Amino acid sequence: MILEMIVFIYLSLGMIIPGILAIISKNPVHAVLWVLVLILHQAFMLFTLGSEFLTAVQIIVYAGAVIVLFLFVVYMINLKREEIWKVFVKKSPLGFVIFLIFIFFFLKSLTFLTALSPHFKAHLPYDLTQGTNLWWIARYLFTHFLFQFELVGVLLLVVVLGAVFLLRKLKEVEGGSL
Amino acid sequence: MGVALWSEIVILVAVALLLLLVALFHVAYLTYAERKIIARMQQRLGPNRVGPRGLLQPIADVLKLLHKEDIIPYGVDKPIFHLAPLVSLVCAASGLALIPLWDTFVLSNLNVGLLFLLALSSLSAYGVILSGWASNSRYAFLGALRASAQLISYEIAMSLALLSVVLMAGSFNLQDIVKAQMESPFKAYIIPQIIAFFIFMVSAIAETNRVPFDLPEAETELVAGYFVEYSGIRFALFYLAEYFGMVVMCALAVTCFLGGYIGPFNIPGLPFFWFLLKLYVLLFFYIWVRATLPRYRYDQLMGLGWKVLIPLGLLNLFFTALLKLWL
Amino acid sequence: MEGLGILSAILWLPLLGILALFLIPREKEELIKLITLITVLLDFILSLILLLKFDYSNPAFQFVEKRPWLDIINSFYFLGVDGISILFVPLSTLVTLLCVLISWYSIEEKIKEFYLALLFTNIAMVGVFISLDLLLFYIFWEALLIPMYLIIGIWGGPRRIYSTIKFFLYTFFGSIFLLVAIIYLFLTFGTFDYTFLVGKALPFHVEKLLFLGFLIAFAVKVPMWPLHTWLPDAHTEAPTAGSVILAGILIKLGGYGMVRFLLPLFPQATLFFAKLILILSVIAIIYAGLACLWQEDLKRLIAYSSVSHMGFITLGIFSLNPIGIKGALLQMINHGIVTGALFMCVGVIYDRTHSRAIKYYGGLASTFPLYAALFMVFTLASIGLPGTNGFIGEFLILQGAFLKDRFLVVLAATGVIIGAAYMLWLYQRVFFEKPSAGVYNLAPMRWNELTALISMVFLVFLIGLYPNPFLDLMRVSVTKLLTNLP
Amino acid sequence: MVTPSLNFGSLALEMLLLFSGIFLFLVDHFMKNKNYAFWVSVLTVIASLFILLFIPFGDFTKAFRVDFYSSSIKFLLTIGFFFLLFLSYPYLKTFSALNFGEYYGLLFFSLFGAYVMISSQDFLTLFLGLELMSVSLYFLIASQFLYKRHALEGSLKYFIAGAVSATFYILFLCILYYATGSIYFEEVIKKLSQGHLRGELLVSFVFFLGAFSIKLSLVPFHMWAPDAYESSPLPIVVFLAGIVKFALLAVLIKVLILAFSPLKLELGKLIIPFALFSILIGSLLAIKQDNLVRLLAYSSIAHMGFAVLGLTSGEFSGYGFSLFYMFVYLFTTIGTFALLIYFIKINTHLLNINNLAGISKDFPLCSFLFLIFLFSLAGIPPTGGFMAKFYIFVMLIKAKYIAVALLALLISVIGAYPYLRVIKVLYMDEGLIHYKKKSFSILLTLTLIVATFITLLLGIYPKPLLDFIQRTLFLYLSLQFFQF
Repeated sequence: MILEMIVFIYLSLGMIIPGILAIISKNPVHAVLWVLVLILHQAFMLFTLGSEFLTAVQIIVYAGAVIVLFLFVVYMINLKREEIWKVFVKKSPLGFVIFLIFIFFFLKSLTFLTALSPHFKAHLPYDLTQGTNLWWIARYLFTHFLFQFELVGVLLLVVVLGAVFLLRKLKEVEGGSL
Repeated sequence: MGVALWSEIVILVAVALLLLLVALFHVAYLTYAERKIIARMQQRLGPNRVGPRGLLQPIADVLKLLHKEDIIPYGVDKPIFHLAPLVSLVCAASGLALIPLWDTFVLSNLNVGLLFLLALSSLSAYGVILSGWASNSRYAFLGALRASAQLISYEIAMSLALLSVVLMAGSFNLQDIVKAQMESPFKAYIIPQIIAFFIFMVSAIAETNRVPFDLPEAETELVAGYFVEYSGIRFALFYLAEYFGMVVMCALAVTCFLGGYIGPFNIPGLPFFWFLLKLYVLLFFYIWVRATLPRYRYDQLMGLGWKVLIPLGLLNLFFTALLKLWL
Repeated sequence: MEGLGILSAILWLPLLGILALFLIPREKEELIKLITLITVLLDFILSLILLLKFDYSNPAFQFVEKRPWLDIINSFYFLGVDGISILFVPLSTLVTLLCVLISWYSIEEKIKEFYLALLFTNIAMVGVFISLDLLLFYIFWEALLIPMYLIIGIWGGPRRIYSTIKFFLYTFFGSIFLLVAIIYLFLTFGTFDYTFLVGKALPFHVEKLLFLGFLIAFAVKVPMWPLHTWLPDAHTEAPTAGSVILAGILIKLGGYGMVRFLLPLFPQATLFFAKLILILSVIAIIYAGLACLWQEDLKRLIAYSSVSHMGFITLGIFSLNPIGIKGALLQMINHGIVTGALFMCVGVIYDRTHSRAIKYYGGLASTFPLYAALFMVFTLASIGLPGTNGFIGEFLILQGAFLKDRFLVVLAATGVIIGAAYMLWLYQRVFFEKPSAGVYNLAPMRWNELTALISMVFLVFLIGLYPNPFLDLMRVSVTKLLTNLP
Repeated sequence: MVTPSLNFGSLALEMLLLFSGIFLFLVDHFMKNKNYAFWVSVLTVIASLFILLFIPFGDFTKAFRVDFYSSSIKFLLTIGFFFLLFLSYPYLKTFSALNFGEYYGLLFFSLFGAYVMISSQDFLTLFLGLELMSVSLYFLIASQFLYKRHALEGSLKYFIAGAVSATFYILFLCILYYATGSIYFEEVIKKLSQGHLRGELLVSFVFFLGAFSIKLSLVPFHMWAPDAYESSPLPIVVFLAGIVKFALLAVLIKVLILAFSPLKLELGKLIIPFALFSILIGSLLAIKQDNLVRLLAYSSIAHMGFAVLGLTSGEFSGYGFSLFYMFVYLFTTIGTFALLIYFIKINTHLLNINNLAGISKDFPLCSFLFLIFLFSLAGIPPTGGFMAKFYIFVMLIKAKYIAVALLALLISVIGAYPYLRVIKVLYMDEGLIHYKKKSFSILLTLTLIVATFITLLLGIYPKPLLDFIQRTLFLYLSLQFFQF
């Protein structure tokens, strides 16, 4: 129990602190790397919850692809060090106020939910003794959540098609030079 | 926390260290084998001064690298510069923990072991990108960009190839995959999945940045690619990571396509014999390719990945699914 | 009660004209004018028929039409006239008719649009006076803004855009309170039906608020003293026809609304606020009268005189006795005729000299005698000389107000004197003295101007000398109106 | 585990849209003459109207349900979409570099997303539909970059706003799932009607509202709207302002009824500040705009504020009035943009208000129709815009929000000013340049006739449409009672 607790606290801190560091980092590459750290911790949090599949997917998709692309973008547009926080507060005070309001609501919801927590267990809709986590996920995806699953497929298709559409235009206009 | 847990942890660490040592040994002599084989193929002798037939050459190399000065160039991003080779090595080497060497010998028998291997190989891109960026050098940066683009593209083809294996076996667990091969009529998936095997091997070469896909470290264009600014022990770590990558990829291929540790007959007293045999054959293939083929052009490389391997992989996956459905 | 009757005919007849205009190409200007004239003339004749068929001994609404319109909120297409509104229908059609006549030559561009706007104005004006459904009333009330906005803004003077937007926003602002009050009434009683709402009791504080809601809308239109500033601008910059409609009908809507809605719907609040409104009226009379004295601009002067006269009208309405109200109603008609005619007169010389500055003129009486004579008639009617219609109205109002509050009447009566002063001084400055250079060689008056002005002169004397039939028309209804007041 | 029903018949409409979208993408490369895409689209829309009339009501798994409400809303949207196609054709003729089958294909994908969202029965499907709808729009907005370089910027702004919206939505989903253990509307309302979790779900709804108000461009999340509108092709602006927002509002109403109805009064109060500030800021900022599209963007912000005000009362008729408002707004927008498309065909600079000076001389009929639409937008009788606003005020006063109604009304006086300014320029300013007339395409004429007719008809006799909408909602209510 104590070991579990320690692991849990470590992982949570490992998600929260890099999250904050990512926001306040002045160097954009460092910020992205902090997000990477966050995602790895998140992945292992999922691992401790008994969901190896999600862990692996999290690492492959987020750590392996998304963050790499972010790094690429940061390299390409060559961001310099910035005083992000100050600029945010100074340039858009209204935005800052709204941000604070939503943080307030978020904290409020947290207090509500922590008050609730003794009454609720993790809502696993399936029984892990009857099959592995992977098996259940597959089963749910292809029966219960079939429609949503297919929709996600369509969504990805549309994104790809749209990107192709724009790039084709760009090529036609600029004579094929990208 | 009882005694049992502690003893379990101690045993685990001990076995892991042992595995690592053996693997290091393999890696060290892989370099030697490579130099020797290529020399022979090019009608040369290869290293033959240190020890009998140059057998101590790898050890000499290691000692030399350890003694060299660790230069940190001006203007680098120090923490990342230090971190990058470690990331590379760790990601490359820890894949070994998931490979079943024997039906009772696998360090971490995960449900989704194959996915974890893929995850680790995708993480290895970070070593490349970070080293390239942190070095604050044009050559390194270009190399890093190329390497990561290549890694990401070929990763997809590789996953597709592996997925058809998963489809055949019905599991992501590597141990299960080996067992499923044993029970299948072909005994090894290389026969029904010859296309997948081909795709996998090509992408594996690209993933490990080996000739003919060694664009990121092409000496003639980029000096030495992303680790051009590294020297001494850190350079050694990159070097190690590359050869570790080769070993892990070959081991994965053995597990998924060649029936793993299973052989036509058991040889008592030599539990890992068949596994190692298949591994050596594949490693030889690797070196053979390096000796034979010239380097690709960069756009050809990307074209091959996106226009040939991925569609091929998808088709293969599709037909495998049909096969699975109707048989 | 079902079916379409003469009221619908009067209301929608101009729509036929609008459709016809749409079909005619814009190059055929004469045809456009002619069709408009015929439409409006027919409409006027129809309204005269209505006047003749009206049974003045019956206090109830006549020619009632009621058909379902918006079921979901229980609103009806509900038309009808009684003694209060009967006179305004022919007045509206008459004013439109005269506007068509007076603009015959003076509007030179976008002719088709102009006559379309006029016809649309006609629909909205008549609609306001005859609709008995509050929502319908409101729609016509607001719809009137569109053509007026365009008429002032497109064909007006140099500062037309400032004036028209000021006019629009002022009145739009006022109407909003009206809308809220109407919706509140609907939600309380579940209907927009005026006849149903009359005599329904409301809590006093609610009644006060609703009264204020209605009052703001009407007061902006009238315009009552602090809310009057849009009027001089709008009048000044509007084209002649626009000024005539503004003076003749638009500002009467406020007075009509007060008589029609404030008194019967909110009797207690009316009593509560009557004093305040009387005081405001007197302030308006005197303030606007004094303001007239130092106006440099002909139209502006007449505009301020309108404010002053409208003060008399609100004074009459809120004296809350039959004499005062009858006087106020009659004075509204009179003021429509007289001030409308004065604006037409200004339009006549403006078309010839393109100046409205008083000091530009002088000695017109010698160079333009017929015109001077006509102007004299209207000046005197405006002052309220006995024998002209202005006298009857003002006399009745002062008589009615005297019963209510003597002190205020004394003050108001000084307004009459101020009125005489500024009008006569104006007349003297423009028509006598030494003729200025600009007033020689003026073109003689055209047939359209003569027709319009002479028919006005006729009306001035008709009402002035024989007001009985007009008063008879409204007598029963006004009596009935006052039965609701405690 | 219960095997879900796979009733593909109820998916017929969505599949039709999806497949014609994919078809257009597949075929487009091989077609020389790009006009085919328009005709394919028109055929698809006509077919989908037929399908809508004959589609059987039913479920597809637990996630998707075709019922009377969703079909009615889809019907109204499809009619709007039909005229949107009519607008697109002449626009794409003018800007021929945009004339691709992909344009229509992406439109179909977006519409597909909207329909999925309208039919969804749980918050996840709703989210996916929402994203599908928006994702295609990001590309459509950006497609204009061939003519305007900053189109990409507008698209990116919309994209970032969309990403923030998605974040809010996911936060909402997390809280909801943690509190109720389900994502289905039914489960949420079951928990709520037992009196549990009111506070928690109220707080979660704040995030839901945050997500939706970004997409609806309510203040304080309106910043993307003017830029995105200005960069998009004009028919896409109609899609963004009319159809997308109509769909979103319909979904918001659906969620309020099906999932949160025990909380509807509190939620109504929550909406008020969003709505009022939208009206205020939309009206104020519209005053200074010189670009017509930007002006209409700000006006759309204000209009959304009005439309959302109908939700505050928590009554069925109020919801109906909101939908009515959106329908009127949709057709007024279609009419306005039909004219703008004609203007832009004459000269691209005509989108700047000052260049419109005196155009009423050369184009009297166009300016007259423009006048009608502008008055409808300003909410002056006898146009549909007035009726729509009027019903909203009736609703507000009935719900005893008299102060809110008064404030909204007063602000709407300010809101009338920008339109008056446009009318002023059209009619009262002297134009220096005379523009040559260009031929008026039949499609545009048809669209204009229909839009004018609807705008005026709804101002004079809105009963049939209102009855239709109210009946739809009422049916929903009774359906809900049968379930419990």
